[in-house]
Amino acid sequence: MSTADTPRLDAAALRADFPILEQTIGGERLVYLDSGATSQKPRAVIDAEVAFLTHANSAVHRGAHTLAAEATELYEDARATVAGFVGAEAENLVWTSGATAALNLVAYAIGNATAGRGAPASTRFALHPGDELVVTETEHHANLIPWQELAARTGAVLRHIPVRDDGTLDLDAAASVIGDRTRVVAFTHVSNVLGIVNPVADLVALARAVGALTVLDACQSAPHLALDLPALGVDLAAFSGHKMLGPFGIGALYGRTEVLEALPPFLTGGSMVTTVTLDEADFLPPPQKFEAGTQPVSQTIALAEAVRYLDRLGMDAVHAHESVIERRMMAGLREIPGVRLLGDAAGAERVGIAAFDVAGVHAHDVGQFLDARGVAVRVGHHCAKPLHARFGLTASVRASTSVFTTEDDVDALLDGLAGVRAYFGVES
Amino acid sequence: MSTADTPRLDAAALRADFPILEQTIGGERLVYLDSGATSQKPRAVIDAEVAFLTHANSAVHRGAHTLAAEATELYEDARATVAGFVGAEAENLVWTSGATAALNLVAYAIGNATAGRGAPASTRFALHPGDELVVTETEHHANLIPWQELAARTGAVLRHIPVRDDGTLDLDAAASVIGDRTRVVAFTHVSNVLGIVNPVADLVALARAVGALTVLDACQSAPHLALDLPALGVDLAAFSGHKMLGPFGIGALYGRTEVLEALPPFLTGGSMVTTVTLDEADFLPPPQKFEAGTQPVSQTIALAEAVRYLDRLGMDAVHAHESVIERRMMAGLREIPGVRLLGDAAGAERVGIAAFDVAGVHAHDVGQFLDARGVAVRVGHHCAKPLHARFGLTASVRASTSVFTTEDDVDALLDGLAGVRAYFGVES
Amino acid sequence: MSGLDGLYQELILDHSKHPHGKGLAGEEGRSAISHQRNPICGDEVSLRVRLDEDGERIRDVTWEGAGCSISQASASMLSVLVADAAEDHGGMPRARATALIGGFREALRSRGAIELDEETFADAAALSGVGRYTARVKCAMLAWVALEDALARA
Amino acid sequence: MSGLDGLYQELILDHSKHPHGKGLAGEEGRSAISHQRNPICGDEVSLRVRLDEDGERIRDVTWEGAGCSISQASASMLSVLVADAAEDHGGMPRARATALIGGFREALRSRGAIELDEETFADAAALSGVGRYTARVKCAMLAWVALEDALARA
Ligand SMILES: Cc1ncc(COP(=O)(O)O)c(C=O)c1O
Ligand SMILES: Cc1ncc(COP(=O)(O)O)c(C=O)c1O
Repeated sequence: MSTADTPRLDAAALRADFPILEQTIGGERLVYLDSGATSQKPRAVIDAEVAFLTHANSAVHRGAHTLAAEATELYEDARATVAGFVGAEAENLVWTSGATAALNLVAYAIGNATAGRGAPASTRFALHPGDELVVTETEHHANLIPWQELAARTGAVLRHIPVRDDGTLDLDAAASVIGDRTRVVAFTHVSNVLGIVNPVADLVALARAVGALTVLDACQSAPHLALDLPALGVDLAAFSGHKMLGPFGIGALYGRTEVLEALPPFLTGGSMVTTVTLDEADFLPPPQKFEAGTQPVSQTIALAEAVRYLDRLGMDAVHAHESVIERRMMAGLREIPGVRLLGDAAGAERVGIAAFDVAGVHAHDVGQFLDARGVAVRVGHHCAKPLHARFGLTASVRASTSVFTTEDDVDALLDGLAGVRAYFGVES
Repeated sequence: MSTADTPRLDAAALRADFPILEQTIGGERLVYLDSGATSQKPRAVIDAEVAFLTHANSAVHRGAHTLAAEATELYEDARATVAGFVGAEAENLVWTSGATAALNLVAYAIGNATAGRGAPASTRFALHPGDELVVTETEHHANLIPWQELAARTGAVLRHIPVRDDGTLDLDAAASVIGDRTRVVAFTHVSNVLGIVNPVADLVALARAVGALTVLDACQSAPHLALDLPALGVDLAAFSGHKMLGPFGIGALYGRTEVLEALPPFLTGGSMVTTVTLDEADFLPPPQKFEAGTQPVSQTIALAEAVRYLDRLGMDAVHAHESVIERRMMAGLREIPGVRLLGDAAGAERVGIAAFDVAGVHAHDVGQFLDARGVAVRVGHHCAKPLHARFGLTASVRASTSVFTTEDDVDALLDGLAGVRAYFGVES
Repeated sequence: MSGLDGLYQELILDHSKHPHGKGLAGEEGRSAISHQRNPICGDEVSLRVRLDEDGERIRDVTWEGAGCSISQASASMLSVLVADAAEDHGGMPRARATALIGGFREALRSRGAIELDEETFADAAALSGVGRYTARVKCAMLAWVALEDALARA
Repeated sequence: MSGLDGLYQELILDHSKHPHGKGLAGEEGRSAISHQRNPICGDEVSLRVRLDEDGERIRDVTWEGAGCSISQASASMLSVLVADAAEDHGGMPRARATALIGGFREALRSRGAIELDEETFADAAALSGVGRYTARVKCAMLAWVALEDALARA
């Protein structure tokens, strides 16, 4: 889309929608650059949850009284709204408590298929010793350790697609890692450290060619890019509400119909069954099959409000705005002596995430120094230890944007960083 | 405690704390008798969550900026508060998304131990073909199906302790069901259908005698009784926040230290690891070991506020009040022609839950009829199908109380029921 | 008619107390059976459809089941609807049944916006009010879904 | 002193730039090593304690590690504290070390309520300010926990 066509977004004005931004941190204006960890919530989202709790609060799918019926309608409407936001139908969206839970769901469901559970169709997911699971070196621990554990439980082998020095995936290597033994290819859409958008179409093509299941971690794309998961062609995808202006405790697993139908259930309990005897249970069709127990109803409703908020802004406008911010941020960071950007691939498609190392000053100290100026960034390995090891680091500093991030915010970050090495007595 | 000593509770006054109760349902005062499914939230709980979201919202255990540090403190304080509410130390309380997730955690962790995962100490949990898991006939599906699935995956055998006609557990049978092969005894503290308090001490003694692990479903006791889980002597216990005036999406697993230390992890991902390479991960000690991914921080804080609210009332006062209500309700129900109570054991210790059948009128119709009078009850099998089958039913009507339930509420229920059979043309 | 009496119309209570077509007919000629269950309340219906030889017209619909007055009345009304067509025209055409099921579903899911037409749906038109009670729509649909399923197998 | 300068006192920055006791001494005589890691930021310290023959007095504490200025300074200050005691009295008694670790932990966990006494903690007293930054307490504790652990094994 050309810039002329792209709707504009007035980030400075949007700040007023986010009550937490009215705060000062030690007297300084709050510059929140940690949306990659969790986003702040606009008033509309908070209000939607409170309105539900004070007017319709009830468990869903379980009763006939007025509140229960109203809650059930709101809950299913929320499902359709959030599914629509990622281009999907309601029946392809499973509520989970977050992306970690969604990715574990997939790994455990495959483990259950391997143990002979599920419909006859589940056998297609059963793993055999020597079968391979493929991830990338850029994965968040949430899309890595569940596969390590699945491999360990089943005798499958975990392999990985390496990352190049510039932060892009090595697609040549991918073509040789993904092969006849590959059963699952799980990869992130956008690295939560590098901010680089991975080539989904290429990876899906490689996986499809060998009949492997594709699992997309959409945690860092859903808040920043217009998504059409069916068009991306992945079998399954996970994302978290709290990273996209919604509440904690809610996320989703998207799945293609035949995949969700064939996968065995993961969590079991109430509201996901048809008949139950003391000895065995039969399960509802998806998505209910995967939604055991009382659902986080108020959170689904708040998340629906969050995606309506994003939809009103327009995801193209969000992405265009965040790209402007990201480019200013990256350009500014490149110019600060001693700052080394992680994954600074020329011309890569990116979201507003920048991770970097400051020579001679530990990430924790950089973060503390910035915090004293009201600038909130994340420091550490951002749950991507292997990727940090790849770049020879144990920790980095990460600044990440949201719809309300302004150029002033970026400048506050850059101004702060300009002084950090001097403060800690490191010659430049 | 004698009635003279018991602090009193003014339920009618408490109604003002619950904004949702200001509503009318089709012009009628809302008589909410469905707290067994999910409780309503006092204003203090809603406000606590909003205050967090607008002042300290951040991910926890991951950063050094002011909001993150504040959120982490509030989160860990909440853990200590909720742990204290059930008589436990903070390190013995694992946050989960709810009781269903907590019970699945235990069943899957045992499955993982069986697959050779976890510390050397985990082998004590490994199941072998012929090992037995024991539940009761009164279980909610959440404490039944995870064990069915674990049995099916491992070759263990699932057995059950039967319930007597009066709703009490058959302890003689329990003594013969629990034997040398028993590895786990999982049972509910209070049945969510019958409201009867099960004899925890007897079951723990039987399980201990054979070295079996005990798992208590405390969903329906935590909101109504003063709990001291360590004193009850169970190894593990689960409960849900949304049933005890707290929000959806948060619950807890209590565990004895050595049990939590020895159990392998369940969900894996960020924030629960020490070192991670592309090939393997090491895990933090409990409770973090079980808390993968971004935690529902705002919900933990709201749940802490809920238990502070209950603590201010005093759980002895809560129980005393609900007992008065329960006795009035049971007595009234016994007198309505055609009403059959489920589990009406003489002299049983109970909480404020009454389930019943109305001869000739389907539970759904009873519920609808009551709803038209503003009385919200639950109809169906309440996720306890085997127990309903035991009583020859597929569905029943359930009325359940909370701290704000008044004698007027009970009378509204009883008045409504008095007319239900005539309305549906059933001769009495 | 509003409120409870709009849902439980006299006709509905009558059908539920004195149901038509209850008791499964024998498996004679071309026929198929479908079992449907509402997982929320445990209501079930087993419904048998019997067709003429070339499978084009429905001879009758019989059923067995336990459930709330809405689900029982709905099954009974469906049975009558088919029986009347059989009397008048030697059986309800398959396509007509499919259209009726579709129309019924649409009305019930309309949250009260669409009224069922008495001319077309006969007694079953009294179930229009169920649309306003979303939690009860499944009860009313149970037998109709069973017929749809049975027809697909017959 | 408040704000950032209350946390990063001159003394702390000095120690972190010119750390004492850095570089593990040889495994001579009675000694034990402990590796500690802060899982949040990945900081690590390996610390060796060497004792006199009867295991009652600490001869020295040496360490190796990477981390933030707080964790580095804290390890350095701990090393100096032990070294001074060794010079003055032929080694810090084990019990004294345990008491110091306990006192240090208590002050750091007090959220700023307890100030570390310079007389007792020497340069490490400058770490008092860390207590107000709960996220940094683990950084300051790292070497001290390592000493506690090493002593338990020695
Ligand atoms: C006795 C009992 N156990 C377990 C559960 C499951 O709890 P949740 O649905 O909150 O996970 C419930 C409530 O639904 C219950 O009443
Ligand atoms: C790329 C990526 N994947 C997965 C996750 C895990 O999401 P959550 O912690 O919300 O479960 C995160 C965020 O923590 C992430 O950034």
